Amino acid sequence: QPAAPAEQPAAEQPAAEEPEMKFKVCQVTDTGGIDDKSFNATAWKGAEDAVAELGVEAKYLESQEVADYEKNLNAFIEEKCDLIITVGFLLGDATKASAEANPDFEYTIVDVSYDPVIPNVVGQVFQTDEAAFLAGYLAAATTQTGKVGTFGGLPIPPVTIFMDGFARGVMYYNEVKGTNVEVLGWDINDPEGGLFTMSFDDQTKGKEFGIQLMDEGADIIMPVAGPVGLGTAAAITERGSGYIIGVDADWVLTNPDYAPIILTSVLKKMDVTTFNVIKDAMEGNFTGGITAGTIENGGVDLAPFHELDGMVSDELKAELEDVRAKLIDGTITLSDAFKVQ
Amino acid sequence: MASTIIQRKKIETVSPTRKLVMGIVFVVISGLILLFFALNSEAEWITTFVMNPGGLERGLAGDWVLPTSLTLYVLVGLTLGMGIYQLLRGFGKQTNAILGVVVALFVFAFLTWAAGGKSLNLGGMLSSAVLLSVPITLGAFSGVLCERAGVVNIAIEGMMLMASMVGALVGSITQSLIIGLLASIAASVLLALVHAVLSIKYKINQIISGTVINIFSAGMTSYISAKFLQRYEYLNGPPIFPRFPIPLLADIPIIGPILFNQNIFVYAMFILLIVLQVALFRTRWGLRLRSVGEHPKAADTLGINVFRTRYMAVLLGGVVAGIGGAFFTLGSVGRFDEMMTAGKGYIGLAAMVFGNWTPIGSFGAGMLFGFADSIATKLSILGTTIPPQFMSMAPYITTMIVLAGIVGKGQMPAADGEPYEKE
Amino acid sequence: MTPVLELKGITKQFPGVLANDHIDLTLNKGEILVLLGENGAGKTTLMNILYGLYQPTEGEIWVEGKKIEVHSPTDAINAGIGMVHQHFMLIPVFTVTENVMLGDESTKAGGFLDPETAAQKIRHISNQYNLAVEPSAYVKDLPVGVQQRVEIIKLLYREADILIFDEPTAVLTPQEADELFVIMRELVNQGKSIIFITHKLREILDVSDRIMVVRRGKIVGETTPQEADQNKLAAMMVGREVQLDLEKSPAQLGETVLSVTDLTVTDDQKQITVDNVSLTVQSGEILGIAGVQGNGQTELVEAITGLRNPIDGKIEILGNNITHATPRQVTELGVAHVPEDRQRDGLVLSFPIYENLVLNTYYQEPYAKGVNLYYDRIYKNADQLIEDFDVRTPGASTPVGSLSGGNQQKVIIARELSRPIKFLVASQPTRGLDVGSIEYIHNRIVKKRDDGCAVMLVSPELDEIMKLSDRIAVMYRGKIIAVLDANKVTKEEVGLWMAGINPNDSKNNNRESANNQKI
Amino acid sequence: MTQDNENKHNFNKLNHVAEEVLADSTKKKSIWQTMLIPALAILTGLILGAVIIISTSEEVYTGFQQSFGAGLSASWSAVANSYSSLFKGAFGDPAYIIESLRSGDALEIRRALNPFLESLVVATPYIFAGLAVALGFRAGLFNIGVEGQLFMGAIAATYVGYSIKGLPGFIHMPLALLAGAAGGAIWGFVPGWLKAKTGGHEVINTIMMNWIAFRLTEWLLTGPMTRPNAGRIPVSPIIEKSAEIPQFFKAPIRFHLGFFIALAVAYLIYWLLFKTTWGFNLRTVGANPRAAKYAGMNIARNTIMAMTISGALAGLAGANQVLAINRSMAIGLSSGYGFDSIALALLGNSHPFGVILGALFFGVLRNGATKMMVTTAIPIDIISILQALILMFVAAPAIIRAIYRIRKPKAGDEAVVFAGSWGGNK
Ligand SMILES: Nc1ncnc2c1ncn2[C@@H]1O[C@H](COP(=O)(O)OP(=O)(O)OP(=O)(O)O)[C@@H](O)[C@H]1O
Ligand SMILES: Nc1ncnc2c1ncn2[C@@H]1O[C@H](COP(=O)(O)OP(=O)(O)OP(=O)(O)O)[C@@H](O)[C@H]1O
Ligand SMILES: [Mg+2]
Ligand SMILES: [Mg+2]
Repeated sequence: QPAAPAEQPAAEQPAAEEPEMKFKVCQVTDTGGIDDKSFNATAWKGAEDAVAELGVEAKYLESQEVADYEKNLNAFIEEKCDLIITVGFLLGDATKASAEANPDFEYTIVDVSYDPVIPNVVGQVFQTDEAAFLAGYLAAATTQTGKVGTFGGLPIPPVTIFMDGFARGVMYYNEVKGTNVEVLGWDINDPEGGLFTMSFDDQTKGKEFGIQLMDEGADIIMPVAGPVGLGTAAAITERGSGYIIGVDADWVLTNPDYAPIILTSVLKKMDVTTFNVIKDAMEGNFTGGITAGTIENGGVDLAPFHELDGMVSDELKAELEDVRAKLIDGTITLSDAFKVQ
Repeated sequence: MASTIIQRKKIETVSPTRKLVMGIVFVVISGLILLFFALNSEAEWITTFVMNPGGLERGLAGDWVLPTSLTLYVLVGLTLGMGIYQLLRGFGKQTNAILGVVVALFVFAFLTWAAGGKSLNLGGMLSSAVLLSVPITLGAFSGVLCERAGVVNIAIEGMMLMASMVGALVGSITQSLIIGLLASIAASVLLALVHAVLSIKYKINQIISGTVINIFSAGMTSYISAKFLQRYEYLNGPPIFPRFPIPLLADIPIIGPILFNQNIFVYAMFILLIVLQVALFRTRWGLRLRSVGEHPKAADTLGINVFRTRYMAVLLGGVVAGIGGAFFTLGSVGRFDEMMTAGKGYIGLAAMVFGNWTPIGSFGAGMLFGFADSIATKLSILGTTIPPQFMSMAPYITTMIVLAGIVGKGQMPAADGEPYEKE
Repeated sequence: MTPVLELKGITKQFPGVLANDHIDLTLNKGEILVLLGENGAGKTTLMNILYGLYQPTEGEIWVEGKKIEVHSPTDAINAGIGMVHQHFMLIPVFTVTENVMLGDESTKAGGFLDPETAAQKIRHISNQYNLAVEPSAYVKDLPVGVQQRVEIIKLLYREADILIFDEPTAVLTPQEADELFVIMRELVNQGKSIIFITHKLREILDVSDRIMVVRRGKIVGETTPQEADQNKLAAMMVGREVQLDLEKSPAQLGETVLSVTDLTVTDDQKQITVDNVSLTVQSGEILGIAGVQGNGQTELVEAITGLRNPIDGKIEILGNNITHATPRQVTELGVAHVPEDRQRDGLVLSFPIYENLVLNTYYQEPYAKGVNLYYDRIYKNADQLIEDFDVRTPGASTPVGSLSGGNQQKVIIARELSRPIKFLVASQPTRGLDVGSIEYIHNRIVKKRDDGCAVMLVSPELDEIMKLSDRIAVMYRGKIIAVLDANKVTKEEVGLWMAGINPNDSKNNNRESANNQKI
Repeated sequence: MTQDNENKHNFNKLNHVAEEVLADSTKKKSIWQTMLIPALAILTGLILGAVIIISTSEEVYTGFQQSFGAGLSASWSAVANSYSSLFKGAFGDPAYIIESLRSGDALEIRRALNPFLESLVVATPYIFAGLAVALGFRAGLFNIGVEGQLFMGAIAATYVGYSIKGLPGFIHMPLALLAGAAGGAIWGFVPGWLKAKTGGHEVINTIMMNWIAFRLTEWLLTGPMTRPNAGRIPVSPIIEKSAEIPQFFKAPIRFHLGFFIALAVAYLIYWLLFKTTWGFNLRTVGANPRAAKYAGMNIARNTIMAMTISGALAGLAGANQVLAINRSMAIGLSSGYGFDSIALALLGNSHPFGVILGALFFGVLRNGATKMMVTTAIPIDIISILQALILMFVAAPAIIRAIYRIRKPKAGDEAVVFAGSWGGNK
C-alpha cells in the first residue's frame, strides 16, 4: 500500500500504521448490512474469530444498493485484500464478475455455489432444511396446542429452505406418531405460498406476525427474517406462553434476554465455514469449489436447549438423534428443490 | 343597511351522476360477493370466528359459528338491497356512510369465505389492528396539531425515527421505561424545534425543512446504530411497557380485550384522541390555534401571538410524534434497528389528510390502515392465493382512491404551509 | 382638555421606503378625524404602528395624556384602541361569535369556550348600535357589508374608545357607506373617537370633523370640511393641481363586438352569481359595468374571457360563439383582458418583465416558431414596450415582483394594449394606483376606444365608471338591472342603482329614456 | 413624486443601456452570488459533520481521558483521517497515481485513476433523479415519488433488456433506456393525472405510489420476472449484452456512456425548460397557475406532462443503473436516490446545470465515503447527515448570512426556491 504523503504529521497515529503486513480479510455485506442478525453478521463472526485466533486483520464494507457490490469489491481489490468474503445470493453476479476479472485474488461467498466452479472462489452452501427438519420434529413433539408457525422475510430460497425443512419435520412427526400437528405459514405442497413479512428489518411486523400466529393457536414459532424475528420474541415474551426457534446463530448466545423462550436454534454455521476458509487461505491451502454444510458434517445443526433443557425429555432427545441418523443415511429424504449440491 | 345581503340560489348539491355511480358500485359489490364468495363456497362449510385475542383471561366471549354460504347469501341480499335503494331513492347525505357500511360488509364476506371450513381469530385481528394503528394515528395527530396551526410537517417520519432510537438507547442505559419515554419525547421535540425555527423564523419552505429533518434523522439514527447500538448489545435492550388491563373495562366481552387490555401507547392514543378533539374545537386554546392556521394576520390583530402559537403547536406535535416513535422500541419490540419506522410517519400524514385534519378522522383512517395491515397478515396465515405483496398494497391504493375524491374534498387549513410575515 | 390620542414624531423606515416621516397627529375626544392621502402615502403604515402591528423606527404614542408602549396589538387593545383593517381580518370558516371573541374569549371553567355568553354580548352590541348580525352564522356565508359589521362589533366587543377605520368604504355602495357614516356618528355621540382613512374625496366632506392630509409619509396639511372642497383636497393630496375630469370625444359606434345572451354562471361554490344576463358592446364605445364588488362582475368577466364555463346562455365575439371557448381561443379573436387582481392572475411575479410581456403571445410568431422561443425578439419587444408605456424599471430582466404596483399594472396594460385588439375587457384597471398612474391608464383606454376598439370596463369605483364610460350597465345580485347613458345620468342615480334601488320609482321624473331595458 | 420619478426614469434609462452593454459582467456577478451560498453551506455542513465525527469517536474520548492535548490531537486526527480518505476515495490518491504512472502497469493505472471516474459513475443516477425532482419543482409539483418511479423504470428496462434477443446494440440499448423512461413515466403519470383531475395531493399520492412500486417489484422479481433455474431468488435474468450501456475502460473502471447520456438529457431539459414554448408553459404553471390559466395555458395537461416527464427522468435513473452497472434487477436497487435527489435539486436551485453540479458533489461525497469507511470505519450514513445539513443551509440562506455576516442581497437577487407548498398550488 502506498504511503500517504506526509503532509499531516498529526494524522499519523502510531496504531494506524503497523510495520508487519497482516493477512487481510475483507467482507462485503449485502444491503442488509453487517448487523442483520443473520448471514452477514454470522459470516462476520467467522472473520472476527479469525482475528482473535489467527491474528488476521478484518474489514468490512456495507452495501447500500446493488451497484455498490462491484464498487465495494473494487475497493477491496485496491486495498489488496488477501481474502474477500461476500455474503448472500444477491452478490452472486458481482462476485463472479470480480473473481473472473481478478484471478489473482481469492474469494469466498456465502449461500451461493457456482456451476461450473470458479477456481478462485469457495462457495459456501448449507443444507439448512436438514437442521430445520429436526427443529420441526422437536416443535411438533413439544407443542401444547397442536399448532406451530413459521414465517420468512422474503420468499427466497435461503429463507424458504428453513421453512420447508421445518414443515417436513412436523409432517414426519405426525406420520410417525399419528398426530395432527398443524404448521401455519408454510405448506410443503405449495412452495409458491407461505407467510412473509416482505422485510428484513421491520420488527413491528415481526411482532404482529407473532401475535397473529399465536392468536391462531401456534405456540412455537420459527421466524426466518433476521432481526424481524426479535419482534416475534418480544410478542411471545409479552404473552407469556409459547416458544421461539431461532435461526442462523444460536439465539441464546446472540440474544440472551430471550433465553427463557428460545427452545432451540437452527444453526447455519457460516461463521465456522468462513473461519475455515480464512484458515485455509492463510495457510496457503485455498482451493476453489464448494463447501457444503450438512447435518452430517456439522455445518448445519440444532443448537443446545440451554435453559429449556428440562422441557425436552431424554426420550425425545433420543428420537431426535434417531432422526438425525436417518437424515444422514438417507432414509429420510427432503425436497429436491432445495438440494444445494 | 340590509340592502346588500345577496341571497344566492343554490344549485342542487348531491349530483345525480354521483347517486347513480354509487348505486352501481353497491350493486357491483353485491355481485362480487355472490360471484367470488357465495358461489365459491361449499354448502357444508362452517366459519368459526374466534372472538378472543389469544393469551387473555378477561372479557372472554363465545365464538361466532356461522354457516358459511348462508351468511354469504344474506350479505349478498343486504348489499343488493342497499344498492337498489340507492338507485331508486338515494341515501342523500348518508351516501358516504352507507358506502362505508357496504365496504365493511364486503370485507366481512371476504373473511367469512376465506375462513370457510376453518376458524379465524377475529378478536385477535381487531386487537392487532388497534396496535398497528398506534404509530400511524399518533403520527397523524402530530400532523393535525402542526397543520391546524398552519405548519406543514412531513418530518413526522424523521421525528418518530429519532425518538425510537433515542428511546431505545436511553431506555437501555437507564433500564427505565419512563426515562426512556421522556428521552424519546425530548429527541422528537428537539427536531420539532428545528422544524419550527426553520419554517417559522427563517420561513423556509416547510416541505423542504421537513425533508431536511427526515434525511438527517435517517442518517443520524443509522450512524449511531451502526457505531454503537449494534456493537454493544447493552445499549440496545430497553424494557418494554407491559400490557395493562384497565379495571372493569377490560372485562367487557369483545370490546374489553380489543380496546382495554393493551399497553399505555394504545391508551395514550385514545386519550389524545379525546383530548385533542375537545381541545381543538371546544377550548380557547384550540380556537386560537386554529385561527393561526386559518388566518394568521387576523389572529395577530386580535393580540394572538402567531409565532408563539405556531411554535407551541409544532413542539406539541413533536411530543405526540415522540410518543409515536417510542412505541416502536419501548412499546413494541424493545430494540432499535435502522429505518424501523418503515414509513409509518408518511402513512400517518396520509391518514391525517384522509381524516380531514381532525383527530377523530385521523383516528378512523389510522384504524383503517391498521386493519388493512392485520387483515393482510391474517389472510396469509390462512393461506389465500393472493400474493402477500398485493395484500400490502391495499391500504396505499385505498388512500389514493379516497384522496381522489370518493369521500369528497377535505377542508385543509387555509394558511397551511404559509410562513407568516409580520412586516 | 387632553387629546385622547397623540402621535409624536412617528417615523417608519422600510427597506428602501420611508413610509412615515416624523408624523405628528392628535385626536380629540368625540371627533372623526380623516386621514387623507393617495395610495402608498403611508396611512396604513401609521395606523399599523398605532395598533402595534409594526414597530416605529422613531416616535412616541400618547393616550389620554400618558405615554404608552405599543409592542403588539394586545397593548393597543389594552389602551382602548381598535382597528377595522383595510383588508378584512375575519376567518371565513369560523362563526361570527368565534371571530368576535377570538383573543378575548368567554370561557367556562378550564378554558372551555362559552359561545352563549359571547353571543349574548354580541346581540347586546348589535341592538345598541343598530348592527344586525346573526352570531351563529359562519362568516364565509355572509355578504361583505355584514362582514364589515362583524369587524365593527369586534372593536366594540373589546370596548375600544379609539376606533380606526382603514378605508372601510372600498367595498360598499354609496348608500351603504352613508349608513356606515350614521353608525360612525352614533359611535362618536356615545363618546368614542374615530380615525377614518380614505382617499374618496366625497365622503370626507360628508363625515369628517377634521382632515389631515398625508403625502409621501409626511403630514402636509390640515383642514376642515368647512374650509375645503374636493379640488382643494385633491391638490393637497397629490401636491399639484389635478384634472379631475377627462377630455373625451363622443363615441363613434361601430359593429357589435360582444354579444351576451341569457348568460348564467356559477361561482366556485356552485352558486349562481351571474343570473340570466344579456348585454352588447360595440366597437368605439366604453361600456362601464358598475356595481358593488361581489355582485357577479368577476364571474361575468371570467365567463367572457373563457376562464369560467357558463352553465347557460350564449356569448359571441365578432359573430363567433365562444360560450365554451378556452382563454386562448378568446385571446386569439383579438380580445385583451386586464384582470382585476394583477398579481394573482395577470403576472408571474418571479418571472422577468420580458417574459411577462409575452405571457399570452409567447407561442406566436415572431416570438416562437414551433416549440422554439426566440428570446432576442422577446427582449426587443420588452425594450420597446418599456419605452412606449413608460414602465419604470432598472431593466427588462428585473423580476416583475420587485416593481411597484403601478408599474406592475403598466406591464399588463402594455402587454394587452400593444396587440392589435378589437375588444378590451378591463377589470378594475386602476385598483390601488396613485393619481398619476390612473391618469395615464385612463388615457390609454380612451385612446383604444378612439381607435375603434370595444371596451368593457368593470369597476366598483363610481368615479372611474362615470369618467370613462359611454354607457353604464349596473350589476346587482347577478343581474344587469339597468343600462344607462353615461351623459344623461348623475352619480347619485347610479349609486342608487348599485344599491338595487330604482331612482325613478321614488322621484318619478322623466328619465325613463336612460332606463330603457334594451340591455 | 413626479420630479423624483423623472430623475429615476432618466437614471434607469442610463442603467438600461449600461445593462445591455455589460450584460455579461452583471450575469457573472449574479452567478458568483448564487454560488456563494451553496459553497458556504457545503463548508458549514462539512464543519458540523466534523463535529459529529469527533463527538462520536471513541479514540477522542480516550484521548481526552489521558490529557487535553491528547484529546485535541485525537480529534484532529479523526477528522483529518476521515476527510482525507474521503478526498482520496473521491478523487484518487495523488501518490498512488504518480506511482502507478511511473510503474506503467495498465491495471495499476486504471486502479489509481478509478476513484475519480467512479465518482462520476455514482453521480450519474443522481443527475437523472435530480432532474426529475427539479422539473417537478419548476412545474410547481413536489415529486416525492422519484424512488418508486426509478424502480419501475429499472424493471421495465430490465425486462426489455433480457426478453428481447438478437437485436443489435445500437437499437437494443436505446430501446431498453426508452422502456425505462416509459416505466417511470407511467408511475409519474398516475399521480399527475390524479392531481390534475381530482386535486389529490401529489405529495401523498407519490408516497403511496412508492410503496406500491416496491411491492410490485418484489412480486415481479419473485414471480413473473425471476431468473429461471436459480431457485426463487428475487433477481431478474441478466440482460443481453446488446442492451448494456457500454463502459469505456476495462475493470475496475466502470465509467460508462450513461454519464454522457445524463449530461445530454440535462441539456435537453435545460433547453426544454428555458428555450421552448413548452417550458414556458410549464414554468408559468409552476410559478402561478392562475396566471397560466389567464394566459391560455392548459394547467391540467401541463401538470400531467410535468409529472410524466419527471417520472420518465426518474425511470432513466433506474434504467441507467441496470443497463450500465448491475445488468440485472434485484431488490436493493437504490440507496435512496429518490429522496437524496430532493436535496440535490434544491442545492442546484432546480436548474439543470445546478443539478449536474449538485449530482457531482453528491457523487464525490458518496464515493469518497466508501474509502472513508474502509480506512476509518465511520459508517457511511454520515453522508446523509452531511446532505441534510447542507440542504438546510442552502434552504435557509439567512442562517449562512448570519454566520458569515454577509449582507442581504437586494430583493429579487436572491434565488427563489422552486418548490410547491403542500399539494402544490391549486
Ligand atoms: N411591509 C412593508 N415592507 C416594505 N414596504 C412597505 C411595507 N408596507 C408598506 N410599505 C410601503 O410603505 C409605503 C406606505 O404604505 P401604506 O400601506 O401605509 O400606504 P397607504 O397610504 O395605506 O396606501 P393605500 O391607500 O394604498 O392603502 C408604500 O410605499 C408601501 O409600499
Ligand atoms: N411589502 C413590500 N416589501 C418590500 N418592498 C415593497 C413592499 N411593498 C412595496 N415595496 C417596494 O416599495 C416600493 C414602492 O412601492 P409602492 O407599490 O408603494 O409604490 P408606489 O409609490 O405606490 O408606486 P406606484 O405609483 O407605481 O404604485 C417599490 O419599489 C416596491 O418594490
Ligand atoms: Mg392603506
Ligand atoms: Mg402603489
